[in-house]
Amino acid sequence: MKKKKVFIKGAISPEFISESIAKHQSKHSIGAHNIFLGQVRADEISDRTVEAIEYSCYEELADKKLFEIRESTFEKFDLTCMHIYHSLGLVKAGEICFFVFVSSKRRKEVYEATEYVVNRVKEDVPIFGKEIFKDQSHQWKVNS
Amino acid sequence: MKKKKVFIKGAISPEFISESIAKHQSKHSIGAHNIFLGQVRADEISDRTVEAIEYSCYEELADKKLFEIRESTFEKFDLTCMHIYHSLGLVKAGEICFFVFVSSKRRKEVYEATEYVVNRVKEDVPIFGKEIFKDQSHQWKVNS
Amino acid sequence: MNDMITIKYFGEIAEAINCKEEQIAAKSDNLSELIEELNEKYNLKRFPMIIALNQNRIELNDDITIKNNDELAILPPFAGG
Amino acid sequence: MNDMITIKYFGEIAEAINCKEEQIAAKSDNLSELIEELNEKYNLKRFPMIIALNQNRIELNDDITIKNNDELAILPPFAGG
Repeated sequence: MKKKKVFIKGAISPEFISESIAKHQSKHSIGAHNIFLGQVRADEISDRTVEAIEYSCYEELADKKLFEIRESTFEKFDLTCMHIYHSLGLVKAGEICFFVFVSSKRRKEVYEATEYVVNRVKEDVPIFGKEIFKDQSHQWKVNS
Repeated sequence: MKKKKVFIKGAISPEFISESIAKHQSKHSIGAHNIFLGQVRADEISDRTVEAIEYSCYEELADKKLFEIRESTFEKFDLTCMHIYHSLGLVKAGEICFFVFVSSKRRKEVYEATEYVVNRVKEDVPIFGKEIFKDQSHQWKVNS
Repeated sequence: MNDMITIKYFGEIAEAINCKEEQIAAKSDNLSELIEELNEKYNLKRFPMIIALNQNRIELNDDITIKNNDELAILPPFAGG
Repeated sequence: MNDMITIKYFGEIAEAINCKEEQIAAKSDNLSELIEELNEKYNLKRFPMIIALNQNRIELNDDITIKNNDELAILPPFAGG
Protein backbone atom coordinates (compact mmCIF):
# COMPACT_ATOMS: atom_id res chain seq x y z
CA MET A 1 0.00 0.00 0.00
CA LYS A 2 1.68 3.15 -1.27
CA LYS A 3 1.09 5.97 1.16
CA LYS A 4 0.49 9.41 -0.29
CA LYS A 5 0.81 12.53 1.80
CA VAL A 6 -2.71 13.73 2.57
CA PHE A 7 -2.66 15.40 5.97
CA ILE A 8 -1.35 18.94 6.31
CA LYS A 9 -0.67 20.71 9.58
CA GLY A 10 -3.00 23.72 9.85
CA ALA A 11 -4.74 25.47 6.98
CA ILE A 12 -4.09 24.66 3.31
CA SER A 13 -2.69 27.87 1.83
CA PRO A 14 -3.65 29.32 -1.57
CA GLU A 15 0.08 29.07 -2.42
CA PHE A 16 0.06 25.31 -1.77
CA ILE A 17 -2.86 25.04 -4.20
CA SER A 18 -1.12 27.10 -6.90
CA GLU A 19 2.03 24.98 -6.52
CA SER A 20 -0.07 21.84 -7.01
CA ILE A 21 -1.56 23.36 -10.16
CA ALA A 22 1.87 24.42 -11.46
CA LYS A 23 3.21 20.87 -11.01
CA HIS A 24 0.60 19.63 -13.47
CA GLN A 25 1.62 21.99 -16.25
CA SER A 26 4.28 19.59 -17.47
CA LYS A 27 1.61 16.94 -18.09
CA HIS A 28 0.58 17.78 -21.61
CA SER A 29 -2.13 15.14 -21.90
CA ILE A 30 -4.27 16.89 -19.28
CA GLY A 31 -7.07 19.04 -20.69
CA ALA A 32 -9.24 19.61 -17.61
CA HIS A 33 -8.75 20.00 -13.87
CA ASN A 34 -11.45 20.14 -11.26
CA ILE A 35 -10.73 21.35 -7.74
CA PHE A 36 -12.90 21.19 -4.64
CA LEU A 37 -11.99 23.35 -1.66
CA GLY A 38 -13.64 23.12 1.73
CA GLN A 39 -13.45 26.40 3.65
CA VAL A 40 -14.24 26.82 7.35
CA ARG A 41 -17.45 28.80 7.77
CA ALA A 42 -18.03 31.22 10.67
CA ASP A 43 -21.36 29.57 11.40
CA GLU A 44 -23.55 31.00 14.11
CA ILE A 45 -24.82 28.27 16.43
CA SER A 46 -27.18 29.45 19.21
CA ASP A 47 -25.56 32.90 19.40
CA ARG A 48 -21.99 31.65 19.29
CA THR A 49 -19.83 32.14 16.19
CA VAL A 50 -17.37 29.51 14.96
CA GLU A 51 -13.87 30.96 14.99
CA ALA A 52 -11.92 27.84 14.02
CA ILE A 53 -12.12 24.07 13.66
CA GLU A 54 -9.53 21.83 15.23
CA TYR A 55 -9.19 18.64 13.18
CA SER A 56 -7.86 15.30 14.40
CA CYS A 57 -7.93 11.85 12.85
CA TYR A 58 -7.26 8.16 13.37
CA GLU A 59 -4.35 8.16 10.98
CA GLU A 60 -3.80 4.42 10.44
CA LEU A 61 -7.42 3.83 9.45
CA ALA A 62 -7.50 7.13 7.51
CA ASP A 63 -4.50 6.06 5.38
CA LYS A 64 -6.16 2.74 4.62
CA LYS A 65 -9.46 4.35 3.65
CA LEU A 66 -7.71 7.00 1.53
CA PHE A 67 -5.89 4.24 -0.34
CA GLU A 68 -9.20 2.47 -1.02
CA ILE A 69 -10.77 5.75 -2.20
CA ARG A 70 -7.85 6.32 -4.62
CA GLU A 71 -8.16 2.79 -6.02
CA SER A 72 -11.88 2.96 -6.59
CA THR A 73 -11.77 6.49 -8.01
CA PHE A 74 -9.27 5.46 -10.69
CA GLU A 75 -11.38 2.39 -11.41
CA LYS A 76 -14.58 4.39 -11.82
CA PHE A 77 -13.27 7.43 -13.71
CA ASP A 78 -10.81 7.98 -16.54
CA LEU A 79 -8.39 10.28 -14.72
CA THR A 80 -4.77 11.31 -15.22
CA CYS A 81 -4.18 12.39 -11.60
CA MET A 82 -6.03 12.69 -8.33
CA HIS A 83 -4.88 14.30 -5.08
CA ILE A 84 -6.53 14.66 -1.69
CA TYR A 85 -5.33 16.97 1.09
CA HIS A 86 -6.95 17.55 4.48
CA SER A 87 -5.89 19.72 7.39
CA LEU A 88 -5.11 18.50 10.88
CA GLY A 89 -4.94 20.87 13.85
CA LEU A 90 -6.36 24.37 13.89
CA VAL A 91 -7.98 25.96 10.81
CA LYS A 92 -9.55 29.40 11.25
CA ALA A 93 -12.81 30.60 9.66
CA GLY A 94 -12.14 31.58 6.04
CA GLU A 95 -9.19 29.21 5.74
CA ILE A 96 -9.14 26.08 3.62
CA CYS A 97 -9.21 22.65 5.31
CA PHE A 98 -9.92 20.28 2.40
CA PHE A 99 -8.51 20.19 -1.14
CA VAL A 100 -9.45 17.62 -3.78
CA PHE A 101 -7.72 17.91 -7.16
CA VAL A 102 -8.77 15.78 -10.13
CA SER A 103 -7.23 15.93 -13.64
CA SER A 104 -8.25 14.26 -16.87
CA LYS A 105 -7.71 14.38 -20.61
CA ARG A 106 -11.22 15.71 -21.16
CA ARG A 107 -13.64 17.62 -18.96
CA LYS A 108 -16.57 15.23 -19.12
CA GLU A 109 -15.90 13.15 -16.02
CA VAL A 110 -14.03 15.52 -13.73
CA TYR A 111 -17.02 17.06 -11.98
CA GLU A 112 -18.52 13.73 -10.99
CA ALA A 113 -15.12 12.34 -9.99
CA THR A 114 -14.52 15.30 -7.67
CA GLU A 115 -17.93 14.95 -6.07
CA TYR A 116 -17.34 11.22 -5.60
CA VAL A 117 -13.97 11.76 -3.88
CA VAL A 118 -15.33 14.54 -1.64
CA ASN A 119 -18.27 12.38 -0.55
CA ARG A 120 -16.13 9.29 0.06
CA VAL A 121 -13.64 11.27 2.19
CA LYS A 122 -16.47 12.76 4.26
CA GLU A 123 -18.17 9.40 4.77
CA ASP A 124 -15.28 6.98 5.14
CA VAL A 125 -12.22 8.76 6.51
CA PRO A 126 -12.05 8.97 10.33
CA ILE A 127 -11.55 12.72 10.73
CA PHE A 128 -13.02 14.65 13.66
CA GLY A 129 -13.57 18.38 14.03
CA LYS A 130 -13.92 20.47 17.16
CA GLU A 131 -15.75 23.71 16.39
CA ILE A 132 -14.24 26.39 18.58
CA PHE A 133 -16.35 29.48 19.21
CA LYS A 134 -15.21 33.04 19.76
CA ASP A 135 -15.92 32.68 23.51
CA GLN A 136 -13.56 29.64 23.53
CA SER A 137 -16.37 27.19 24.20
CA HIS A 138 -16.65 24.37 21.69
CA GLN A 139 -18.81 21.65 20.20
CA TRP A 140 -18.02 18.67 18.01
CA LYS A 141 -18.72 19.04 14.32
CA VAL A 142 -21.35 16.73 12.81
CA ASN A 143 -21.50 16.31 9.02
CA SER A 144 -24.97 16.82 7.61
CA MET B 1 -25.07 45.73 -17.84
CA LYS B 2 -22.19 45.56 -15.38
CA LYS B 3 -19.08 44.35 -17.15
CA LYS B 4 -16.80 41.99 -15.25
CA LYS B 5 -13.25 41.38 -16.35
CA VAL B 6 -13.14 37.97 -17.99
CA PHE B 7 -10.51 38.04 -20.70
CA ILE B 8 -6.85 37.73 -19.77
CA LYS B 9 -3.94 38.30 -22.11
CA GLY B 10 -2.02 35.04 -22.49
CA ALA B 11 -2.09 32.09 -20.07
CA ILE B 12 -3.83 32.18 -16.69
CA SER B 13 -1.07 31.68 -14.13
CA PRO B 14 -1.31 29.47 -11.03
CA GLU B 15 -0.54 32.63 -9.02
CA PHE B 16 -3.59 34.39 -10.47
CA ILE B 17 -5.67 31.41 -9.33
CA SER B 18 -4.22 31.43 -5.80
CA GLU B 19 -4.85 35.18 -5.53
CA SER B 20 -8.48 34.59 -6.52
CA ILE B 21 -8.76 31.91 -3.83
CA ALA B 22 -7.10 34.17 -1.23
CA LYS B 23 -9.58 36.98 -1.97
CA HIS B 24 -12.41 34.69 -0.91
CA GLN B 25 -10.96 33.93 2.51
CA SER B 26 -12.56 37.03 4.00
CA LYS B 27 -16.01 35.71 3.04
CA HIS B 28 -16.85 33.64 6.09
CA SER B 29 -20.18 32.36 4.83
CA ILE B 30 -18.48 30.32 2.08
CA GLY B 31 -18.07 26.61 2.87
CA ALA B 32 -17.24 25.17 -0.54
CA HIS B 33 -15.44 26.27 -3.68
CA ASN B 34 -15.35 24.44 -6.97
CA ILE B 35 -12.84 25.34 -9.66
CA PHE B 36 -12.64 24.21 -13.26
CA LEU B 37 -9.41 24.75 -15.18
CA GLY B 38 -9.00 24.17 -18.90
CA GLN B 39 -5.40 23.34 -19.83
CA VAL B 40 -4.04 23.31 -23.39
CA ARG B 41 -3.27 19.73 -24.45
CA ALA B 42 -0.36 18.84 -26.73
CA ASP B 43 -2.69 16.80 -28.94
CA GLU B 44 -1.26 14.89 -31.85
CA ILE B 45 -3.26 15.47 -35.02
CA SER B 46 -2.09 13.54 -38.09
CA ASP B 47 1.54 13.50 -36.94
CA ARG B 48 1.64 17.12 -35.88
CA THR B 49 1.74 18.11 -32.19
CA VAL B 50 -0.14 21.10 -30.81
CA GLU B 51 2.34 23.55 -29.30
CA ALA B 52 -0.05 26.39 -28.46
CA ILE B 53 -3.53 27.76 -29.03
CA GLU B 54 -4.07 31.36 -30.07
CA TYR B 55 -7.43 32.58 -28.81
CA SER B 56 -9.48 35.44 -30.20
CA CYS B 57 -13.06 36.53 -29.59
CA TYR B 58 -15.86 38.82 -30.65
CA GLU B 59 -15.67 40.83 -27.48
CA GLU B 60 -18.95 42.82 -27.65
CA LEU B 61 -21.05 39.68 -28.12
CA ALA B 62 -18.88 37.75 -25.64
CA ASP B 63 -19.52 40.35 -22.91
CA LYS B 64 -23.23 40.17 -23.53
CA LYS B 65 -23.29 36.37 -23.41
CA LEU B 66 -21.11 36.27 -20.28
CA PHE B 67 -23.54 38.65 -18.58
CA GLU B 68 -26.46 36.36 -19.49
CA ILE B 69 -24.55 33.33 -18.22
CA ARG B 70 -23.88 35.06 -14.88
CA GLU B 71 -27.54 36.02 -14.51
CA SER B 72 -28.88 32.57 -15.23
CA THR B 73 -26.25 30.81 -13.11
CA PHE B 74 -27.22 32.84 -10.03
CA GLU B 75 -30.88 32.18 -10.80
CA LYS B 76 -30.37 28.42 -11.08
CA PHE B 77 -27.92 27.82 -8.23
CA ASP B 78 -27.57 29.08 -4.68
CA LEU B 79 -24.10 30.62 -4.98
CA THR B 80 -22.13 33.21 -3.04
CA CYS B 81 -19.72 34.07 -5.88
CA MET B 82 -18.96 33.06 -9.44
CA HIS B 83 -16.04 34.10 -11.64
CA ILE B 84 -15.13 33.28 -15.22
CA TYR B 85 -11.74 33.94 -16.82
CA HIS B 86 -10.62 33.04 -20.33
CA SER B 87 -7.36 33.66 -22.14
CA LEU B 88 -6.96 35.67 -25.31
CA GLY B 89 -3.80 35.45 -27.42
CA LEU B 90 -1.22 32.71 -27.18
CA VAL B 91 -1.46 29.91 -24.58
CA LYS B 92 1.16 27.16 -24.74
CA ALA B 93 0.55 23.43 -24.16
CA GLY B 94 0.39 22.78 -20.41
CA GLU B 95 -0.77 26.31 -19.64
CA ILE B 96 -4.23 27.24 -18.40
CA CYS B 97 -6.66 29.05 -20.73
CA PHE B 98 -9.98 28.80 -18.86
CA PHE B 99 -10.80 29.26 -15.16
CA VAL B 100 -14.28 28.96 -13.66
CA PHE B 101 -14.60 29.58 -9.92
CA VAL B 102 -17.84 28.92 -8.05
CA SER B 103 -18.40 29.41 -4.30
CA SER B 104 -21.31 28.52 -2.09
CA LYS B 105 -22.32 28.10 1.54
CA ARG B 106 -22.54 24.33 1.13
CA ARG B 107 -20.97 21.90 -1.28
CA LYS B 108 -24.11 20.34 -2.69
CA GLU B 109 -24.63 22.54 -5.75
CA VAL B 110 -21.13 23.66 -6.66
CA TYR B 111 -20.20 20.76 -8.96
CA GLU B 112 -23.29 21.12 -11.12
CA ALA B 113 -22.99 24.92 -11.16
CA THR B 114 -19.39 24.68 -12.39
CA GLU B 115 -20.32 22.20 -15.11
CA TYR B 116 -23.22 24.43 -16.17
CA VAL B 117 -20.99 27.52 -16.45
CA VAL B 118 -18.25 25.65 -18.34
CA ASN B 119 -20.77 24.26 -20.84
CA ARG B 120 -22.52 27.60 -21.35
CA VAL B 121 -19.20 29.40 -21.98
CA LYS B 122 -18.16 26.75 -24.51
CA GLU B 123 -21.50 26.85 -26.32
CA ASP B 124 -22.50 30.49 -26.20
CA VAL B 125 -19.42 32.70 -25.99
CA PRO B 126 -17.83 33.61 -29.37
CA ILE B 127 -14.26 32.51 -28.71
CA PHE B 128 -12.08 31.05 -31.46
CA GLY B 129 -8.87 29.04 -31.14
CA LYS B 130 -6.09 28.55 -33.65
CA GLU B 131 -4.16 25.37 -32.85
CA ILE B 132 -0.54 26.02 -33.72
CA PHE B 133 1.65 22.97 -34.34
CA LYS B 134 5.36 22.57 -33.65
CA ASP B 135 6.09 22.96 -37.39
CA GLN B 136 4.25 26.34 -37.26
CA SER B 137 1.38 25.07 -39.39
CA HIS B 138 -2.06 25.48 -37.84
CA GLN B 139 -5.68 24.43 -37.85
CA TRP B 140 -8.79 25.92 -36.25
CA LYS B 141 -9.97 24.33 -33.02
CA VAL B 142 -13.41 22.69 -33.09
CA ASN B 143 -15.14 21.89 -29.79
CA SER B 144 -16.39 18.33 -29.60
CA MET C 1 -30.93 51.98 -49.74
CA ASN C 2 -27.17 52.21 -49.67
CA ASP C 3 -27.07 51.94 -45.91
CA MET C 4 -23.54 51.61 -44.55
CA ILE C 5 -23.12 48.32 -42.74
CA THR C 6 -20.05 47.28 -40.74
CA ILE C 7 -19.22 43.63 -41.22
CA LYS C 8 -16.86 41.77 -38.90
CA TYR C 9 -15.35 38.36 -39.64
CA PHE C 10 -13.71 36.06 -37.12
CA GLY C 11 -11.46 33.04 -36.78
CA GLU C 12 -11.12 30.71 -39.74
CA ILE C 13 -13.48 32.80 -41.87
CA ALA C 14 -11.49 36.03 -41.35
CA GLU C 15 -8.32 34.11 -42.18
CA ALA C 16 -9.72 32.50 -45.34
CA ILE C 17 -11.15 35.69 -46.84
CA ASN C 18 -8.26 37.79 -45.49
CA CYS C 19 -10.56 40.38 -43.94
CA LYS C 20 -11.47 41.11 -40.32
CA GLU C 21 -13.71 44.09 -40.83
CA GLU C 22 -15.16 46.07 -43.70
CA GLN C 23 -17.89 48.61 -44.33
CA ILE C 24 -20.13 48.14 -47.27
CA ALA C 25 -23.02 50.04 -48.79
CA ALA C 26 -25.81 47.46 -48.84
CA LYS C 27 -27.76 47.21 -52.08
CA SER C 28 -30.88 46.07 -50.22
CA ASP C 29 -32.26 46.54 -46.70
CA ASN C 30 -32.89 42.81 -46.44
CA LEU C 31 -30.30 40.90 -44.42
CA SER C 32 -30.59 37.68 -46.42
CA GLU C 33 -29.81 39.58 -49.58
CA LEU C 34 -26.79 41.21 -47.96
CA ILE C 35 -25.51 37.82 -46.87
CA GLU C 36 -26.09 36.44 -50.37
CA GLU C 37 -24.00 39.34 -51.67
CA LEU C 38 -21.17 38.41 -49.23
CA ASN C 39 -21.52 34.74 -50.21
CA GLU C 40 -20.92 35.63 -53.83
CA LYS C 41 -17.95 37.83 -52.97
CA TYR C 42 -16.20 35.40 -50.60
CA ASN C 43 -17.76 31.99 -51.19
CA LEU C 44 -18.80 31.91 -47.51
CA LYS C 45 -20.93 28.81 -48.04
CA ARG C 46 -17.89 26.63 -47.58
CA PHE C 47 -17.94 27.51 -43.84
CA PRO C 48 -20.35 26.56 -41.09
CA MET C 49 -21.28 29.97 -39.74
CA ILE C 50 -23.12 31.87 -37.05
CA ILE C 51 -24.59 35.31 -37.74
CA ALA C 52 -25.00 38.15 -35.24
CA LEU C 53 -26.65 41.47 -36.00
CA ASN C 54 -25.84 44.26 -33.53
CA GLN C 55 -24.55 41.67 -31.05
CA ASN C 56 -27.65 39.49 -31.29
CA ARG C 57 -27.44 36.00 -32.68
CA ILE C 58 -29.94 35.53 -35.47
CA GLU C 59 -31.15 32.78 -37.77
CA LEU C 60 -30.44 33.31 -41.44
CA ASN C 61 -33.97 32.41 -42.51
CA ASP C 62 -35.45 35.20 -40.40
CA ASP C 63 -36.79 38.06 -42.49
CA ILE C 64 -34.66 40.83 -41.04
CA THR C 65 -34.31 44.43 -42.16
CA ILE C 66 -30.96 46.17 -41.84
CA LYS C 67 -30.43 49.86 -41.34
CA ASN C 68 -27.63 52.36 -41.54
CA ASN C 69 -24.73 51.74 -39.07
CA ASP C 70 -25.77 48.18 -38.27
CA GLU C 71 -22.99 45.80 -37.24
CA LEU C 72 -23.10 42.36 -38.80
CA ALA C 73 -20.77 39.60 -37.55
CA ILE C 74 -19.93 36.42 -39.45
CA LEU C 75 -18.63 33.86 -36.95
CA PRO C 76 -17.31 30.32 -37.21
CA PRO C 77 -18.45 27.78 -34.57
CA PHE C 78 -17.34 28.77 -31.07
CA ALA C 79 -14.32 26.99 -29.63
CA GLY C 80 -13.73 28.44 -26.17
CA GLY C 81 -12.44 26.46 -23.21
CA MET D 1 -7.33 -15.00 28.55
CA ASN D 2 -5.88 -11.74 29.77
CA ASP D 3 -4.81 -10.71 26.31
CA MET D 4 -3.45 -7.17 26.22
CA ILE D 5 -5.58 -4.97 23.98
CA THR D 6 -4.75 -1.40 22.98
CA ILE D 7 -7.82 0.80 22.91
CA LYS D 8 -7.85 4.19 21.18
CA TYR D 9 -10.56 6.81 21.62
CA PHE D 10 -11.15 9.79 19.37
CA GLY D 11 -12.89 13.14 19.16
CA GLU D 12 -15.85 13.78 21.43
CA ILE D 13 -15.55 10.32 23.05
CA ALA D 14 -11.87 10.80 23.99
CA GLU D 15 -12.74 14.21 25.42
CA ALA D 16 -15.71 12.97 27.45
CA ILE D 17 -13.93 10.00 29.02
CA ASN D 18 -10.66 11.93 29.27
CA CYS D 19 -8.65 9.15 27.63
CA LYS D 20 -7.06 8.86 24.20
CA GLU D 21 -5.40 5.50 24.54
CA GLU D 22 -5.16 2.74 27.10
CA GLN D 23 -4.06 -0.88 27.32
CA ILE D 24 -6.25 -3.31 29.10
CA ALA D 25 -6.10 -7.01 29.90
CA ALA D 26 -9.33 -8.34 28.40
CA LYS D 27 -11.33 -10.65 30.63
CA SER D 28 -12.77 -12.45 27.61
CA ASP D 29 -11.64 -13.09 24.04
CA ASN D 30 -15.03 -11.97 22.76
CA LEU D 31 -15.09 -8.43 21.37
CA SER D 32 -18.70 -7.75 22.37
CA GLU D 33 -17.87 -8.60 25.95
CA LEU D 34 -14.85 -6.29 25.89
CA ILE D 35 -17.01 -3.48 24.57
CA GLU D 36 -19.61 -4.17 27.24
CA GLU D 37 -16.80 -3.87 29.81
CA LEU D 38 -15.82 -0.48 28.36
CA ASN D 39 -19.49 0.57 28.31
CA GLU D 40 -19.74 -0.08 32.00
CA LYS D 41 -16.52 1.75 32.72
CA TYR D 42 -17.22 4.87 30.65
CA ASN D 43 -20.93 4.83 29.86
CA LEU D 44 -20.10 4.80 26.14
CA LYS D 45 -23.71 4.16 25.20
CA ARG D 46 -24.43 7.88 25.35
CA PHE D 47 -22.38 8.28 22.11
CA PRO D 48 -23.11 7.21 18.57
CA MET D 49 -19.97 5.22 17.78
CA ILE D 50 -18.03 3.40 15.13
CA ILE D 51 -15.75 0.47 16.01
CA ALA D 52 -12.55 -0.54 14.23
CA LEU D 53 -10.46 -3.60 15.09
CA ASN D 54 -6.92 -3.54 13.73
CA GLN D 55 -7.89 -0.75 11.33
CA ASN D 56 -10.93 -2.56 10.01
CA ARG D 57 -14.39 -1.15 10.57
CA ILE D 58 -16.62 -3.79 12.14
CA GLU D 59 -20.23 -4.17 13.22
CA LEU D 60 -20.79 -4.62 16.92
CA ASN D 61 -23.15 -7.53 16.47
CA ASP D 62 -20.49 -9.57 14.67
CA ASP D 63 -19.17 -12.43 16.76
CA ILE D 64 -15.51 -11.46 16.77
CA THR D 65 -12.62 -12.95 18.72
CA ILE D 66 -9.85 -10.70 19.97
CA LYS D 67 -6.24 -11.71 20.53
CA ASN D 68 -3.16 -10.37 22.21
CA ASN D 69 -1.90 -7.01 20.83
CA ASP D 70 -5.07 -6.22 18.94
CA GLU D 71 -5.86 -2.54 18.44
CA LEU D 72 -9.43 -1.50 19.06
CA ALA D 73 -10.63 2.00 18.11
CA ILE D 74 -13.77 3.69 19.41
CA LEU D 75 -14.71 6.47 17.03
CA PRO D 76 -17.45 9.11 16.93
CA PRO D 77 -19.13 9.80 13.55
CA PHE D 78 -16.69 11.14 10.98
CA ALA D 79 -16.71 14.87 10.30
CA GLY D 80 -14.05 15.52 7.67
CA GLY D 81 -14.30 18.17 4.99
